[in-house]
Amino acid sequence: MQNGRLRSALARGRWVLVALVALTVVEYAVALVMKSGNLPWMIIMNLVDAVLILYYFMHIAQLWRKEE
Amino acid sequence: MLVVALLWAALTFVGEVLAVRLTPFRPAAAEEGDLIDSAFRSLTILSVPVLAFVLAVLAYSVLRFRVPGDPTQDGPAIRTHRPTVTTWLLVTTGLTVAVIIFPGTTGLLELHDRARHVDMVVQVQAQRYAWKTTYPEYGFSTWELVLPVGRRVRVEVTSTDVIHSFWVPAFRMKVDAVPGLVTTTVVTPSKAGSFQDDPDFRIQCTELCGVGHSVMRAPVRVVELSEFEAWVAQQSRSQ
Amino acid sequence: MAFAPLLRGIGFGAVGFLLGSGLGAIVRVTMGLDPWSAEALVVVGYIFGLVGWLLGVGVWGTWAREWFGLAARRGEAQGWRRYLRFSTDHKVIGVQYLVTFLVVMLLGGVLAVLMRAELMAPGKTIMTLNTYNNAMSLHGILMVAVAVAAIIGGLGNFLVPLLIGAEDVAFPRLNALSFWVIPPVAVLLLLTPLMGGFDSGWTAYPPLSVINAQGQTLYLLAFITFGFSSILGGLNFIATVIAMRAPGMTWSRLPIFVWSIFAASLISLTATQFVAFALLSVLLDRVAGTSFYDATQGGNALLYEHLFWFYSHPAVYIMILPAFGVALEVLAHFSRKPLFAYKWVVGAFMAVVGLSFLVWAHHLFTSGMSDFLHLPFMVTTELISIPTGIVFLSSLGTIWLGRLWLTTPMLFALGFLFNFLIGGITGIFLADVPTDLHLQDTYFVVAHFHYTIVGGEVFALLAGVYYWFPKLTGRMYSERLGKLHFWWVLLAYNVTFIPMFWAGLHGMNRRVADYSPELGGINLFISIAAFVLAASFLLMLVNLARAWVRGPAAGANPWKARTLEWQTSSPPPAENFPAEPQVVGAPYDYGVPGSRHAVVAAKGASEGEEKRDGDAAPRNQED
Amino acid sequence: MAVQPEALARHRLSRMALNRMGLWLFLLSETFFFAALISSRYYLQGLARPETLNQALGLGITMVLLLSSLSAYRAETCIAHGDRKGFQQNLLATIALGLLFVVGVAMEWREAFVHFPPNTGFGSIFFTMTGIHAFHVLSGLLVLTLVYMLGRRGHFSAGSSWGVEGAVKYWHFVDVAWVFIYPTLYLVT
Repeated sequence: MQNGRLRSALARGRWVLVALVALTVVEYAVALVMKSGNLPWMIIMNLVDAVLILYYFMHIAQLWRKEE
Repeated sequence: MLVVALLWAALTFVGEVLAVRLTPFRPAAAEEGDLIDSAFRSLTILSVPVLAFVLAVLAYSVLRFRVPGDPTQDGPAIRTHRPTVTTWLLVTTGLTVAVIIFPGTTGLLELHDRARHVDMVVQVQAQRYAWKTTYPEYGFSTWELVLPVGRRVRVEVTSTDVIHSFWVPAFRMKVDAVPGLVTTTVVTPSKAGSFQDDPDFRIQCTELCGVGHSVMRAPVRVVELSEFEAWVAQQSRSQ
Repeated sequence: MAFAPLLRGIGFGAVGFLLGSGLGAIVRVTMGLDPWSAEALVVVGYIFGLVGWLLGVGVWGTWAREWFGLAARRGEAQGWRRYLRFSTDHKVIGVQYLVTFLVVMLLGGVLAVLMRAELMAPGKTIMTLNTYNNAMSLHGILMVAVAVAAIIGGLGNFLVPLLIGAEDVAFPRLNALSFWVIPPVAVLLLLTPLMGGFDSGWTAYPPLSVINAQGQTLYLLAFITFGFSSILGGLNFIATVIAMRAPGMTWSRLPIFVWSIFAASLISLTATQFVAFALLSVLLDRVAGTSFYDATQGGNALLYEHLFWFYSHPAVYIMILPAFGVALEVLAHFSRKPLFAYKWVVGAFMAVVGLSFLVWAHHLFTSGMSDFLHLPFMVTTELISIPTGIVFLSSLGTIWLGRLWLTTPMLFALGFLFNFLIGGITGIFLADVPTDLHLQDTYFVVAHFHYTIVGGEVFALLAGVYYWFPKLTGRMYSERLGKLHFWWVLLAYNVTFIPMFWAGLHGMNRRVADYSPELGGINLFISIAAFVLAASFLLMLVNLARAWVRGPAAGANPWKARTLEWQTSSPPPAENFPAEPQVVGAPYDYGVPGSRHAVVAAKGASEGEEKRDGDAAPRNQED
Repeated sequence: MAVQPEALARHRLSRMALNRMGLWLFLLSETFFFAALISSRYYLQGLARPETLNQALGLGITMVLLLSSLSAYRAETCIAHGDRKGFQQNLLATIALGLLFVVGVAMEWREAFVHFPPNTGFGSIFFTMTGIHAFHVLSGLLVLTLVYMLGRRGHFSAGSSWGVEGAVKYWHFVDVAWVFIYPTLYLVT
């Protein structure tokens, strides 16, 4: 039971990393393709990156969740 | 209440008389300066009733509601009073919006408009601790600022070392001299005068620039157009 | 023995400084640079020295040992010795702040007297142009530090936990840390003359601050360190107010002073980082060879102005919001009426916090920034007068129909209203772009901000000091001397600063050691008035020092006030309250029959026996 | 009788929740510092960027830092579920990846010194931004190392792992900062 929870949490972490890496690769590709005006797209993708890390890695929801 | 109202009216009356009668500054020597002085006067006239209201309530309350010695009773339990709050908010918001529109935005737009078309350009270069003026149309430089009456001038200001600020008290206009940038201000001198007769006719540095900041001044002279042309001719010859 | 922590701090600090500067020299050698660069070595040495000082003065013993798995050492001294050590008691820290910044204020005042002496007559009077610029710059930063930290750090630390019924702040050790970085700041600033001083004013605009004497580097380090303290302080207050309130202390029952500290803390937590970076970028230009402000290399001095004012304008609300809090607190208790329009005031505080981040560029109207920025920043700046107006509404509504008890603190709170009114109204003239073009950087500005900060904040600070002095010390000052001090300060203050508006309009620009001869008369008048003003503070010192040593005992609640700090002994015990207070009502419900703010169980009688707040205050209804 | 700091937890929040809030407030504050840095880049340099910037290296160190966030997450998750071994291994991996990132930045600096030294417009911004970020990485590494040493001596368990949580949260924050810094320096046009 305990072990299963741990394993699913670790798996979630891996998926978050996959998403982050994928986003970074997309950013890089966008920068290669769009020679000008890519700033808004970068900001949007960065915000998605940040939300993923804040929510899944940093557990920001702890702040407003009631304490057990 | 009536006493406060009377006190307010009296204070406002006295204040407005003072505001209108006593001019707190010497006359400006540029059209833009007149605009700024009139904006200043409008703001003063608008401020007086506000100042008077708070003073009236403050003075009346202190005199009327003071209790000698230790208080033996509490005051009435008034937590808030909706009509008062609403009125207050409406009045303060109204005043703020009014001040933003006039003289703020109107003055700003007028100054902006004036900058669109100018009759001549003067370049001013600030350096520690002196002001060098260049007349690009005539191709010479000098260490005083000489301008003709009635011509609209764009002053292009820059600096060779640190930040200075170009200010001629008689014109009221001011703009910083920033290294690497050219900043501009527009003045239209409206009456003749010179530093010898009136210390307001000076370029004064107003941005702290080092040890000589307070003495970083240059004389300003406003002359009639014919005199200006003669001066230009003489300067061009001598250079 | 009492000085052991201080001596250890100084010793560790010295070792750290030598270590750091040695390390700096080694790095320079390995990079192929001349090892000797006073500024670079001072910077690295200072960083290590600061860490050494903090570890020595108490961080190691009470805190850092835990990071290495060792047990922290505890133990508080008694009596005056507490004030010389790394105490985590918020009351000790509050007094440390207050005394430190009172001394700093007097130092800044001495500099002001010297400056006014120089300005008594045109030409050279007592000092050279360069000395004047250095004295003026030092005066500026010392007083800004006082304005930022005296109320929040001093009164805030002492009172916020008491007012919300807590035993201490959320992070007591962090609180002690935020105080103990202040002495190095003071030392750095006072050492600046040894390295040529700094003549750039407290604003330190580059490129001047990049190319002037090496004292500037000490100034930059000092300000950055002070900012660090301010950030930690703000963080602590926010967490404390959110998490440490006693049961029943809902947000709508918070005393207004707590709200004001909370609001100011939101600004100091966040905006301070901008000034930290602004100062750091100047420091890097000086010692690390970057070119943020070298126009020939693509630098731009306006960047600094934007970064600097993004903090430094909100900083004036860090100064003034707690002053509003103190003034309203005092007005309510001494009018013996509920605080008028409490919820509107809270809303106004929050509106000021929000707007404070949107107004910075009004300091740049003449800077040459883009024209299109003028209008929006004029609008946001003038909008601030609406929430400020609510503070006046609340003040006037509170004293109206009250039973005004004109004690010294009440007089200072009323004086605050008068002065701040003038400060606020003249602010409109500066927010208005057309008039600002003339007034910017003149004595009109000097007069305006002294009206808001000295006439406003310092009057509120004095109101607070007199009001809470019995709580801080357990003793009562002389009301007679207190009132004399008030009238003296009020008159001398206004006589000093009103003429400055006039001088500014007549071509007196600011930060000058010399001026046009025709301004001699008004300056002589201002100087004499300033000397009279300065002398008044000696009266306060005498009054408070004498009262602290042998004033009459004040008792727990000399003002018969309802809020929680008065429901415990004076000075309060280490744990603040004999038992955890239960908050059951609003803090200012004077005149409401049968109302109470909080219930504090008496010592040793947790059940049954209760002490009602403000019992001494009769609450008969007149009408 | 002095008040012990630990004795203060009995109010509405536990000591742990209080610490957590304090850390988040600190990170909020730090966000403003990085915001100042990033806005300075646009103010001074607009969208300009030298062609000599090593794009491959930039992408590489970004990936390393993202990977270190995963191992940090794993370390925290492991200790929260009582898996000490996983905790220690992942922490060590995080430290190693962090060091690798620092090495990457150092290599980047060597090249940058040649192409756009600190006394040029872009160089000022580049060295300041990467330098300040690297300073955060190094302080994060210091904290992670302390946590690792304490962990080896048996500190932390499933119910008491604030030290780990705090260090890891800080580490993630350093990652978030880089997520914004990376495109600001390398990608935007």
